[in-house]
Amino acid sequence: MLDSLWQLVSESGFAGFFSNPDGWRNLVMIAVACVLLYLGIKKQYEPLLMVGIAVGCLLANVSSVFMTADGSLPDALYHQSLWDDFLNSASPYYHDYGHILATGGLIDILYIGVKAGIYPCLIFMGIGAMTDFGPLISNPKSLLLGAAAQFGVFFAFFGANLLGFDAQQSASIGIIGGADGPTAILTTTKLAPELLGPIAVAAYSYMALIPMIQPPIMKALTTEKERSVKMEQLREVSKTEKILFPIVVTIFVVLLLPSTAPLIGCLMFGNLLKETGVTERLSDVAQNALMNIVTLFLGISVGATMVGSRFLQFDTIKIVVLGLIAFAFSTIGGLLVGKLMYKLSGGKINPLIGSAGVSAVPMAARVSQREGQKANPSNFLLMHAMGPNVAGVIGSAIAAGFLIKMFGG
Amino acid sequence: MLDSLWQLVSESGFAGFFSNPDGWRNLVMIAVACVLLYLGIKKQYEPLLMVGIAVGCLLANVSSVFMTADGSLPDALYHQSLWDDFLNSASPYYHDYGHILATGGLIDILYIGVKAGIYPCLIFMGIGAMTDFGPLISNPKSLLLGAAAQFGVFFAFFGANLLGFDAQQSASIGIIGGADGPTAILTTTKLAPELLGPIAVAAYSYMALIPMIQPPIMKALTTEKERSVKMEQLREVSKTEKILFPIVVTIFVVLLLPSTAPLIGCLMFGNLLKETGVTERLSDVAQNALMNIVTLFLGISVGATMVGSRFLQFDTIKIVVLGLIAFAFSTIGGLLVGKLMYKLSGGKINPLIGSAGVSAVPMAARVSQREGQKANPSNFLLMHAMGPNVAGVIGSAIAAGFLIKMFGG
Amino acid sequence: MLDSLWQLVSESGFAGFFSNPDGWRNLVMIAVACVLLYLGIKKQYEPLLMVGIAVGCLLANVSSVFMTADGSLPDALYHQSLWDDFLNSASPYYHDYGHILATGGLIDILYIGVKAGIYPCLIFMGIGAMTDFGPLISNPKSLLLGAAAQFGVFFAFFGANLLGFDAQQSASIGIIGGADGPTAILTTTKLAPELLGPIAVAAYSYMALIPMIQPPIMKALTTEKERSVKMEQLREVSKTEKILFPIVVTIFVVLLLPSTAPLIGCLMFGNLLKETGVTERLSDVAQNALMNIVTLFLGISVGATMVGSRFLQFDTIKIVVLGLIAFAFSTIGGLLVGKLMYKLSGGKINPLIGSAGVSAVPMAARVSQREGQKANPSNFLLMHAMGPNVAGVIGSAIAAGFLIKMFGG
Amino acid sequence: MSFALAEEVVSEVAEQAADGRMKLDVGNNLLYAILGYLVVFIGLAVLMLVIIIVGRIMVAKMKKPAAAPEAAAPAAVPAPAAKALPAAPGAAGEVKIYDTDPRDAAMIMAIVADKLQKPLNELRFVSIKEVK
Amino acid sequence: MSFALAEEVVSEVAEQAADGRMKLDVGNNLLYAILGYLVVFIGLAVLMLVIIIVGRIMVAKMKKPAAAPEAAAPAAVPAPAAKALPAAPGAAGEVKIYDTDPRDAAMIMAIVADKLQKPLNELRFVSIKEVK
Amino acid sequence: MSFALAEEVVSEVAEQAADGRMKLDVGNNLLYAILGYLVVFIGLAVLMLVIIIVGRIMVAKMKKPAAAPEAAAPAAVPAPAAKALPAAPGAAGEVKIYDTDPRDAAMIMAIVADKLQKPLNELRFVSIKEVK
Ligand code: NA
Ligand code: NA
Ligand code: NA
Repeated sequence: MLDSLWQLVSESGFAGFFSNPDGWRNLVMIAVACVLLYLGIKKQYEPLLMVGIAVGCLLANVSSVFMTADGSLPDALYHQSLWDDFLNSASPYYHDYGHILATGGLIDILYIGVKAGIYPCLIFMGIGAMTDFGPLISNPKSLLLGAAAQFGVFFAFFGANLLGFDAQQSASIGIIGGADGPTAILTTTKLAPELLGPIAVAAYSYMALIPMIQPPIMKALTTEKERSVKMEQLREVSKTEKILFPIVVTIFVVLLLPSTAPLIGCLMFGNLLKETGVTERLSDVAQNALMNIVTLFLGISVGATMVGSRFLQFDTIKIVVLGLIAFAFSTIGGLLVGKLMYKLSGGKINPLIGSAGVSAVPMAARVSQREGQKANPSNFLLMHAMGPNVAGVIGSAIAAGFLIKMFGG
Repeated sequence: MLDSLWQLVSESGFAGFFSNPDGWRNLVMIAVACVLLYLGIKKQYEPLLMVGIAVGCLLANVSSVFMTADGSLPDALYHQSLWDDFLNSASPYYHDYGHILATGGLIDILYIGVKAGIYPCLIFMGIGAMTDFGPLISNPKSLLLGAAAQFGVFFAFFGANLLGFDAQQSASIGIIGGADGPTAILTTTKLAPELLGPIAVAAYSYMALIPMIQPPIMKALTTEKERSVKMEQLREVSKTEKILFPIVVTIFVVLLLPSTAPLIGCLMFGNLLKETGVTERLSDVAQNALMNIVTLFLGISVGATMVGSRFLQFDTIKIVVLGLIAFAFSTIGGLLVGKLMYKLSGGKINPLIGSAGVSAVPMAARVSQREGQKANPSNFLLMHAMGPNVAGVIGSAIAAGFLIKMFGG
Repeated sequence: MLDSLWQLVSESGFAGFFSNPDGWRNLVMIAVACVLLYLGIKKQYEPLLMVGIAVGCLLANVSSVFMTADGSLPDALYHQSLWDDFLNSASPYYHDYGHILATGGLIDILYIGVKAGIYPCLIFMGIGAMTDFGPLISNPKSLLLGAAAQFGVFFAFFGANLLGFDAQQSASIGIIGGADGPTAILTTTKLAPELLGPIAVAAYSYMALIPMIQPPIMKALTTEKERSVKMEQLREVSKTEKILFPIVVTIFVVLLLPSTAPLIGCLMFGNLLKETGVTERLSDVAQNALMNIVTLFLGISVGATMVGSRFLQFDTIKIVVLGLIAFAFSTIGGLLVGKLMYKLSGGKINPLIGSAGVSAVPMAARVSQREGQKANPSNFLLMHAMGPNVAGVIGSAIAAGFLIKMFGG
Repeated sequence: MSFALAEEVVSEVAEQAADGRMKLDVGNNLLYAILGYLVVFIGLAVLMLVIIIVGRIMVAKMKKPAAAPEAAAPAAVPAPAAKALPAAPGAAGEVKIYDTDPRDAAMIMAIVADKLQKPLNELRFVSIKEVK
Repeated sequence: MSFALAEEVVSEVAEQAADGRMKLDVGNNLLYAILGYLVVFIGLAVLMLVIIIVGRIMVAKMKKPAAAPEAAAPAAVPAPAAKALPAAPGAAGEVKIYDTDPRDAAMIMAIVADKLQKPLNELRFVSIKEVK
Repeated sequence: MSFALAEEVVSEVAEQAADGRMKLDVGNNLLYAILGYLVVFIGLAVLMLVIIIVGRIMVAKMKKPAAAPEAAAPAAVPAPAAKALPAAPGAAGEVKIYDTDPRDAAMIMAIVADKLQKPLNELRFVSIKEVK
């Protein structure tokens, strides 16, 4: 009986730290998971995703510590090797979801929704149902700011290539600058799934850090006079325009760049459900029950990809740095085009609304509002910044569509 | 770089209108989608389904415009050819859901729930949880009216066969006369999936048009005196009877015709959850979160089947006409048996409640109420019409079971 | 036409009672389903699960009565033979979920979530989000009572082996004594799926019967003096401790016994979502919409496994008896260690809280409270009993992990 | 008729395409249509009989302990009137009145609106439900 | 004992069927039962130690900024009493009282009922939640 | 430039690994970066034009039946201010104010709290929605 107990002990995770050559990596990743929990819970960095990602990372690593003599992980909730086989066209299990379902752990099964690209799209549907495009419709020039603020995407793409990442990885790293979690996750899943963990963590972290990242750049690039500009009130937008908007955007953007269809299609479908006035049940479920369920599954699945060694590489540090550069240069891009508009409009447009083009709705717009009010206490930029802010969501979806088109299989 | 941009332009959907031989069909279908949106949003034709169907149609067509030189649709959200392979026993991908998941677009994946017959059943569960069979239990003769009002199903089936449709297609067209969306979708998916789009659109449209379709027929077939009949109050139904009802119906109807099991089973399960008094959590989720999620997925999936050319055929017009005939003759069937009951009961039964047997709960019952009140302002037929109305749901499920039994693989 | 009608009659379920050699078994199982409905609805034995199980049993049997000449069940909602093939490594459909999806009935498809182990885990997530571990944190000794009350699990395991069940079946029967539905279902699915129906029914029935099973044992094993002990108030637990608890438990328990990862991981993830204070949306969806949807699917799927003959065996009676023994001996184990603590603490600990260690949250704790108050009307044991009560959930998850580790493929 | 029919069935099966699709001649077409309508009638008629029998039993059971309640029954009828209108999918934006007399519901809404000093059309009642 | 056991394990594996099913002899049966119970005890005992240690650290931390709060602690206990009763699946029809003293909840319900001039049992409270 | 580019594209494809991964040289790297940024600009500029055109049409349509409403428009702006703040995922614990002026919402909450004689921070408003 002592022998049996000993056998059990030798198959526990504690023993695994010694027998499993990657055991120490799991241990480090458990510590990383605790840091992410701290960021999510105490620092409130996008907690709805961050807590899920952290728990996914924790569960995947804790359950992977014990390895049998032949190298299999019988109790793991997530198996990296299953997914490597899934993507390897030489494997008998290439593209075989049935094999995942039949032999995978719990998180392997939940991860199917990430791999098939369903979760990010459904979350985008919920975001669409929560978003009011009114400020954008009443001021369509906002779209140019939303485009300008994708600068960091392509700047970081360029930098990542220079640093030795391949094109697919560079595209995935660049899209961090889009400041849109689901877009970044979908793009990375399609182009460079091995980077999913660090890219998702970086994207959500920097989105939470927008109020710290943007203000110094905003002050450096704009003058006090520019920041003081009060903008004139937006025209009211009719219900019909709000209904037409998602339909028109779907048709034009998808025709222009068909690879944007999943993201733009879902975003606009959600928005249409919100605006029709006769589909409230669907709009409600898209932004509540369905979105919450999917967020739960997405977080834990994405977190689980940070099992073992892949996160613990010098590349991860590069990604973190490039992600910050992407955010900063997206902000710069938005501000510079904002300044150009200030000039062209004869001082009617406050360039601060340009930085809101990075999306990260509605935080970036709130930052514009706050900085504007610091320069001129009677300034009320929030609604004007919401235009570029929601345009940035469309902008990064287009950027993602372009990158997927160019570098997707 | 201009070359690269040009390449991108040549792979956009706009270019596809010229390069893709079916491109113009997609364009026409985009217009059809806009018409469906108009019907759903402005005319409020069953908007919860119609908006989803329209968006599914829009997204499928917009994303299918660009076609590569070898005829594949890399960016399409729905691929008709995948599903043709799925149904073709000579294809290597025959009945291969894994292939769909691994290579399909977003809507292909959502469509799995239609193909596997899950969505219509789950919606029926929600409908069961929303339906009070009390008026039917207190007046079981209503069931005969619910049976009578399936006349149009078989009349249109007969007509469709005569017009050259095959038996499976005719059965699917006939079931439009059942005035029950999920029943029509399930039947068509099993028998003639190529007609899913037009049949779903016709079924939901005519359900919304019940207040226009039925009154002229009702006036033509009944006399003022018949319409003025006031019916005596229904007996109260005990909680125990309401609990026993779904159990008894499940056992008898499914034993009688086992192919009705999915529809009748789910309808009655939902109703049981409503009536027990101890499963409110489940009843609530069946009629809200779950039903709304499934409605969302069902609408968009069904709409996507209207991609390209299949909708743009003379057959579609025939279906639309036959669907209207089915609705009209179901109404006639219900009214005639209603008149028979009026005679047999010595004038105690108002024949107007017969037309409510087409289901389309609760609209058809409201129409009976309204017409009854026009003839006799003190007339209150609503509760009496609810009996045939909910009986019609069971009736068309039985009709569907019969047709699936006879013509299903 | 009469011939055709006759053919239809001969293919109805009614005829099946005669032609199908197992038809009478289906008939008996329909009666069993009605008894289960009575227990669930009138006696309120865990109705959320029991009604679903009963309906699953009803639908599976009613739809399986008609059998074709070659022995297939064309209209069945659940096909036992499909799942036998799925588990048979010699079958071409071994581990082939695609085959299930393509050819199965509605409940076969819902059953995939049971087979893949998803439903029990998601329900555990919801339970975690509903559970307050505060009383356990403030009195960690409760954990020993939660361990003690797993006595019945291993006692019944021992007994079942003696009665001729194999090790896997014995483990599944033993886990009934854990008094935890999802744990019992997950364990049985992995070890002895052929016993899923009776084990689930026994587990949920006895959980509902806790207020009848436990009091006589409690009175027999404790003295009036012991039962009168008033315990001192628990210290307040800080929010930080409550947040740390699920993280710490996950790390230590899963490392100790990696096979507990799915159950402990989900339970603690749910609890973490509840305690963070920043993930209320996720906690809400885990304990409401998601849990209710999964409960709906789980009940009906588990019930469907009671199709035909497998339930109607002498073994079922043995299981029912062994399940009762398991519950009784779990109670005894908890009480005896409670008495030991009473001795060791110098009479400060009321042994009645030991019986709450069987879990069945919160009923077992309420029973402890009631018996304590009978002995001493000023006694308020509820909070003290909640500690062992929630510890029992963790305890039976560990017991399940042990059994799965030892006897799982 | 029966023999002829049997032959019909055979020949029809011969016409069945590889994918299971059938073309029906006029005779079979009519046959199936009538047969189907008949099956629906038989099914619902059987159900009617079952429900009538169950109902008789229930009413008989209820008669014994119920003499006074019978007088109250007519007054209770308006309530089912409300019950029987399940919220149609299209009615999502309206207040769901579960098992509640609509007059009561209207009263509740009016009282709340009055108490809150807000016009009724600016408040949203998601559901009103009578607890039994 | 250990050598005998090792042989036991070997022979037992030999008995394992093709589908992984095992038949245990009495000795192994008892062994597994005891071992399992032991593992559960060890697991929860380890957990107990960890929680005691974490708890000591937390209490030590809290002691510093907390002198007055300690006096308030006993009064706060009834509230956790309410909290600790998670709504069992079977309690679906009842009002969910999140983090709220049941007495407060009862008061809120009484007040609302009074204001609306409706008997309490005709109103449905889905949930009452104290905002922190 | 165009011919050189065409060659670039060819050589780059040659560099593509079996799994579809590519390594870009500096020229292609820059090319793709600029091209991508350009595509985003073109896409959103086209969209801008479309929306401006649709907006012009809508405004023209609205002008006819609207002379007085125009005066009311500025007053209505604070309301969109509230609308335009979609509840961020992180804001789950807060009250959702659908299409309602925050001042109105605050008033409603104050009135209800007063009527119920409870401090406002002990009540939980899940959502306030103006019915249109
Ligand atoms: Na963006
Ligand atoms: Na019908
Ligand atoms: Na337990």
